[in-house]
Amino acid sequence: MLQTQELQVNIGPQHPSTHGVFRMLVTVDGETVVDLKPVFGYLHRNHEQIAEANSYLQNMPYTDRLDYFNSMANNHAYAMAVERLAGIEVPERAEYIRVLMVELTRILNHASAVGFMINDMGAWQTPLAFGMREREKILDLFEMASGARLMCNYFRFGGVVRDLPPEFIPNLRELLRALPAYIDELERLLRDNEILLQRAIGIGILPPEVALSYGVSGPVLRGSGIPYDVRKAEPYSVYDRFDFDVPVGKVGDVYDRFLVRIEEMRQSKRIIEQVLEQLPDAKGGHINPKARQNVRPPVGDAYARIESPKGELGFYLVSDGSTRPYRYKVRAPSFINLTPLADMCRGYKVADIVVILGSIDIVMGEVDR
Amino acid sequence: MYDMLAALINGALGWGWPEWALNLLSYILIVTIVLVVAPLQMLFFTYYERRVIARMQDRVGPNRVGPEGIWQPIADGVKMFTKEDIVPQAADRIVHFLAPCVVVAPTVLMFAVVPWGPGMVPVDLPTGLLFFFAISSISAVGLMMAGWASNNKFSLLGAMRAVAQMVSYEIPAVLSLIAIVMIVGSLSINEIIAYQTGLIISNRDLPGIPDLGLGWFVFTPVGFVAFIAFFIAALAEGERTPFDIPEADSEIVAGYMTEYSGMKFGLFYLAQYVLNFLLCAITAIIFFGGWQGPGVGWLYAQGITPDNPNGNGLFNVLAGVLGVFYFLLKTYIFFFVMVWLRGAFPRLRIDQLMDFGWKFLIPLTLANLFSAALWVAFTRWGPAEGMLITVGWSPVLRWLAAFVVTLAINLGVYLWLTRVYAASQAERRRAELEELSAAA
Amino acid sequence: MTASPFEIEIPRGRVIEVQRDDTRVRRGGGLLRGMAVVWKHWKESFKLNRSYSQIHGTFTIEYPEERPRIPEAYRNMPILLYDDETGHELCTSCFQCERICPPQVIHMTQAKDPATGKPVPAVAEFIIEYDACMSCGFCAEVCPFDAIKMDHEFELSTDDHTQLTVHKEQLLRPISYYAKIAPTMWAEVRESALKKLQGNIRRRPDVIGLAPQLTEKIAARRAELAAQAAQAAAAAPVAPAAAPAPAEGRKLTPEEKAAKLAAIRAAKAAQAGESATPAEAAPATPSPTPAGEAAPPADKAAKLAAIRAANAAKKAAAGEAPATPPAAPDASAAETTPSAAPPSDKAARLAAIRAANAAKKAAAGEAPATPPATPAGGTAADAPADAPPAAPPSDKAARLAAIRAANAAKKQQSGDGS
Amino acid sequence: MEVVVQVVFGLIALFILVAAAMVVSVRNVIHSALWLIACFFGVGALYLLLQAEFLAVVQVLVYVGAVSVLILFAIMLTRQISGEGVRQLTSRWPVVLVVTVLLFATVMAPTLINQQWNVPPAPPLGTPEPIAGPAELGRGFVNEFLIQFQVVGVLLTVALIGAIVIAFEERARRRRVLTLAEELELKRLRERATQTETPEPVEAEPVARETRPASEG
Amino acid sequence: MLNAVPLPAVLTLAAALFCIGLFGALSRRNLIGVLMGVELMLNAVNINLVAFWRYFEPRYITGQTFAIFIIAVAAAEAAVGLAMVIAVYRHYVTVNADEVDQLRG
Repeated sequence: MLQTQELQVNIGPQHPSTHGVFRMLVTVDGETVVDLKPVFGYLHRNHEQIAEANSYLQNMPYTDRLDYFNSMANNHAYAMAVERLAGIEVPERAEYIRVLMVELTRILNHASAVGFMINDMGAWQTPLAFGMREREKILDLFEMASGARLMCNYFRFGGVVRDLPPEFIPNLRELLRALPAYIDELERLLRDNEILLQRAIGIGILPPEVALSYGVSGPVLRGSGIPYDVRKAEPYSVYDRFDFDVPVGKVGDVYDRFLVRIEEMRQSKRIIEQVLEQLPDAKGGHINPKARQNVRPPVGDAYARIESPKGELGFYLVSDGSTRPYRYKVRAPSFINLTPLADMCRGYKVADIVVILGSIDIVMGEVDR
Repeated sequence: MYDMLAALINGALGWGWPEWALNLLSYILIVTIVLVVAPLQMLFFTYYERRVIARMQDRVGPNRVGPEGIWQPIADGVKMFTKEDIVPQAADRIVHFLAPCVVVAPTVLMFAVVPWGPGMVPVDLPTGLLFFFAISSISAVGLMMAGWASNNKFSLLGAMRAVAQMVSYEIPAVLSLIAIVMIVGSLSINEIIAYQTGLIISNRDLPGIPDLGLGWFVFTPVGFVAFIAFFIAALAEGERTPFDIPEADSEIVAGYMTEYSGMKFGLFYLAQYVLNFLLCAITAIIFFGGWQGPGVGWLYAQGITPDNPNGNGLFNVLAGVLGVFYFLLKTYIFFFVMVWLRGAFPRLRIDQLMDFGWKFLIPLTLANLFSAALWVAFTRWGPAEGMLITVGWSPVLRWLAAFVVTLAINLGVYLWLTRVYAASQAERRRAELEELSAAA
Repeated sequence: MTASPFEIEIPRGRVIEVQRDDTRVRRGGGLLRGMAVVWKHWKESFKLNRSYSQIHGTFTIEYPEERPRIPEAYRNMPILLYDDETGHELCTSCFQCERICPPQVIHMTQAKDPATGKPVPAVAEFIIEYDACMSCGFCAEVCPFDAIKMDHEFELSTDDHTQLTVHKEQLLRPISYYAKIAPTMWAEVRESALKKLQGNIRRRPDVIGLAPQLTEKIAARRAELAAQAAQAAAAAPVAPAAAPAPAEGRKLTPEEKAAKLAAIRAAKAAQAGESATPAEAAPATPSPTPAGEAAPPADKAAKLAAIRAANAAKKAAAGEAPATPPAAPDASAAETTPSAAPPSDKAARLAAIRAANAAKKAAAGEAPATPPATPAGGTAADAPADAPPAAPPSDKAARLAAIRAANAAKKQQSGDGS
Repeated sequence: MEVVVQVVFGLIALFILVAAAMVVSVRNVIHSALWLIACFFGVGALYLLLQAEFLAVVQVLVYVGAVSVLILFAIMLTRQISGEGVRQLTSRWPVVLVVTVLLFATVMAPTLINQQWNVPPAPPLGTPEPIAGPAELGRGFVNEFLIQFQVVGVLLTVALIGAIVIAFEERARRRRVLTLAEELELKRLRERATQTETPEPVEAEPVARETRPASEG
Repeated sequence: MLNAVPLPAVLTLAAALFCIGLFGALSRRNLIGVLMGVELMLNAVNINLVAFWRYFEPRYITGQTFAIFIIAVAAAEAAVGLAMVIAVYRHYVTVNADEVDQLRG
């Protein structure tokens, strides 16, 4: 007897808060979301097919463009995959530099992810501006080392393209001095903010069993209370040498994801400090001199995964013995974390959709590939 | 204005103009001033807001057009004017055209009762405060027209949100003002300002306090709670963060303004910023004494007033300048607070906003109303009104008693309400779930 | 929270649960704390912040006035290098960069010896499509001769898309330019690069492999070759040895003489200035060279520009800083004049180039910190692009040089003035 | 001065009547509501002309600010947005027209014929006239009309509650879209309930289907 | 005002407004339209009250008081009426009075 009126609303593809060209076909009943259908592919660039037509090295700059916030992490995963495929050794100093870069990436990603999420909640740019400011500083460091801010293209098979410039470490130490104050300030600005609490607590709950069944990873999974971190589960690179904690959430809502990100920034800072302590001083050890960049790996396949700031990022490569990958597949964390969006949004209000989407922290470059 | 013109034209110049001509002239002058001042305030506010919020975000803000970017709003205005005016195909053209006018007109009308300085009020209505809010509620109709005429889901949704918000927050706003009106005993804005003489304590409440123009209502518990409640409601009425839901760009694009472009869009902005100015001004007037401040009262007493027709006109001018200075200073400080809030907070969800308004703000203002009644009873009533406790108390004691009692009531209600409100938020979902599980 | 479905062994560190208390009654303290943070930022924002260890203060870099710090490793767009001393390009057209380029935007053709038709280790034409370049820097990495490097110039915006297909003339930069923007990176490869270059020069006949900008060097090289040829010839008629350019042994017109004179004066004036650093100012970025057909008026205008440039340079050297001379507008006016000069007017060009070099030196000596190239590029871009593109490259280069001279002088002036 | 007042009154009267006529004749319901607002404004202006300032302000506050917004809301909630082309009048409207015109005639006939209203003579122009203002009204409400005032207050409260009760959907009948967490919670609650009843745990039904209670007809 | 406009003019206006409202209330199919007609009628009554107050006893408040009571009643009526409209709409999916003809639903 009740004729509730369901209304279909398209949020996106051109919408201020869909983080790129992303469309959500939302069925609403009043303001309540009944169903949500994510529609993506607007940014599809045929990444995997292009990669199969390129040589192994040529793909390196293309991986920058996957998740353009964390090009260093993408480089790392891809380089690891090719190294496994071709059996290339990585010198120790290079490993430390890689970890350093990826952890810096994590800080910058989480800072801006928190900023973007709060922006979706309606804050007028301030948390985003604060996040972006720290990001800029880290990008300055990236520029010093790799020559570019976003599309770093810094990693090579067997190491990194060039050693850290002499001004890098002092500047990094300066930055590390500022980081705790910065994170504390961000937390003070937002953590107890009653409005944020109202918008975040109990919103977009992703129960752990559902999270596992969808295969989400990264802060979204840890926010749901599952202490899964590739750095701990399968320590790659030199991560087994560092002492750091894995923060997990209690409920699995937006607020937990926010807190987990804040805490992960602290842990990343800890890792960076340990890297600086342990960084081998071997001059010129930034790349394995025997490693050929124009690799021609033997026939076989390899999968390498890292804990990218967004989650578990994996590259699967099949070689047919030529200079080009026969098959190239990306396990993109943004894409897989996006799949439970419909379940996470159902039953909440329309205004919560953007917040939940912001808390997943997607980059359309990686979702659509 | 009329007095001044009469003194100038018929007195100083001796032209002997008829009364109606002077009347007409003074009205035209006032209207012109209001019509010029309103857009100027809007222009200044956009610039002010952008610079302040940029500073809060460690940026610089617009600083290229003119010295320190002061001409930026002019440039924006020129841009607005030169943009194409697009009317959607499916829109209701007439209503679409009328909506911005209906939104802007009341904001200009509201200037009619705003006093800028001593004796500088365009129209001193005996029901000035009520007029202010009656007129402000008209713009809700304009928003509705805009949302409906655009024939766009986002517009309609935005308009309905905006109107629901405005209508619901009008209640706490008016209720919190009624507390003040009860204390003053008048709806006239001039009367309310006149009440706030004194130093921290109004010398109407406690005679004998020296008049420094600082006996503002905000220093009393009743006034303070009313001020907080009113300012929150004003944020909602002016669609400011954290209540800027009608134009929440992350949810519904630009709300009711989605289908507007060019100068019509500019008119909505004009209306919004002028409304913000007026709300800040009313806050300053009701709770912070308006043009009251050290020196104004004394200066004005020396000038030509109805009580003192033989005063010196120079003092009128001095008092006016000082009064306008105080008034604008307070207004701009309140706008700074608005910008500050915008810089610091995310926005509430629409149902949370309604919850907050109806379940927190309105009970709080109702309790404050009760406090206001007690305040009046303690400070002014005697045995004739049935107030037998205070018989024989000195004024200081009465004032102290009023202060303590109202403070206790307001604080207690605040603490209790926050607890109840939080509990109700947490329990609702839980209760519904249990009901569902029982039903199964 | 249910127990986690699987256990993960964590050898070091531990799992920490985030701290949250949903049941706490909140009364607005968090809002006030947030406001306090924002207030602090507002209060502190009146001072500048350029430090990594500070979290308060205004961070904005007001761009055109204040330039961002560009680290040495910064890579924007690829450029080609040539040697200042010999004028030879470092590129040998080995096709490594063309092969590695991920978006395939590098195109080149190998130079051939006109006499034998055999390939020469030099490049005839080199094109990079800047609009599709992804700035990955692979070309610079793989180049075995260190001929291709990444530029620091980032103001490439233009309203003409076709200008972003960049040819060799616009890609070439002297080594000294690169050594200035990336001193340590150049120092690492300098030895081997120059050694390889010497080897390559030996295998390059005639003027192949010379940077086309350096027309004087080409001319000198041609003269040298001609002289060799003349000596080698058994028949030795009384050669008109006075003519320096044997290809077109014409007598100098009075105007050409005047131009030469101007050039000499310019050179002297520049030497008189305290041009301590030998580094040359950068040439313009691949700027649109509006090619008019050469004509006597243009020729004259070029000379005029050269003379003015010389004067300006002299003045600058003397330390005066008067108002900017009108050289730049004139130069661009010369550009706009549709004209046709015979390509043989070498003397005029020579004069222009000398003036240019002199002025540039003066500029570099006096204000080495000023980022070069921008004004030159800007002025050249002012010229309308509708001029017919038919002029030979050397002619273009001459005019470009004249403009650059004028601009360098102008910049010098403004640099002193500010 | 009198002429001015007459002209102003004429204009206001014309405005009110035209707006009212539009309210009942326009096809689009929204337009009709907007004309209603215009009509309310006209009446407010008439109050001002009759020197009932407080009443004029209240008219604007209540009618324009509240009632008309309520009407607009109701129209939009019932989604009769575009009334174009839909017949808006009942089939018996000519009869109604005749009836109302007759009513008007019967009311007006004595008024126009017999002008003996015993109106007290107006005081000469310019003399201040004691007119009851808001202060007197307020005093009246707490003295003379206290009972009525209380009754109106009760009426308003009752209306408020009544409106909510009428428009409120019962929670059980309202379709409730459950969130994922609530589904799981519900499942757990039901499991617990079944466990207490029967010793052996019963396999819970698939949650996603279960939690959207089918709306019954 | 008192000299310029005779009382019958105001009363005529009120009567006309009342009749227009009556026509709307009786002839509109749309329930909201009917409500709007009723509002017009209430306004007409108010005009009468205020006019009599002004012309007969401006120093007493009775007329204004009753006008205010009527405004309050009108507001209550509008609130309840519109709530009913919404309830009816939910029930019958129409707001046309002549289609709402079932006693049980």
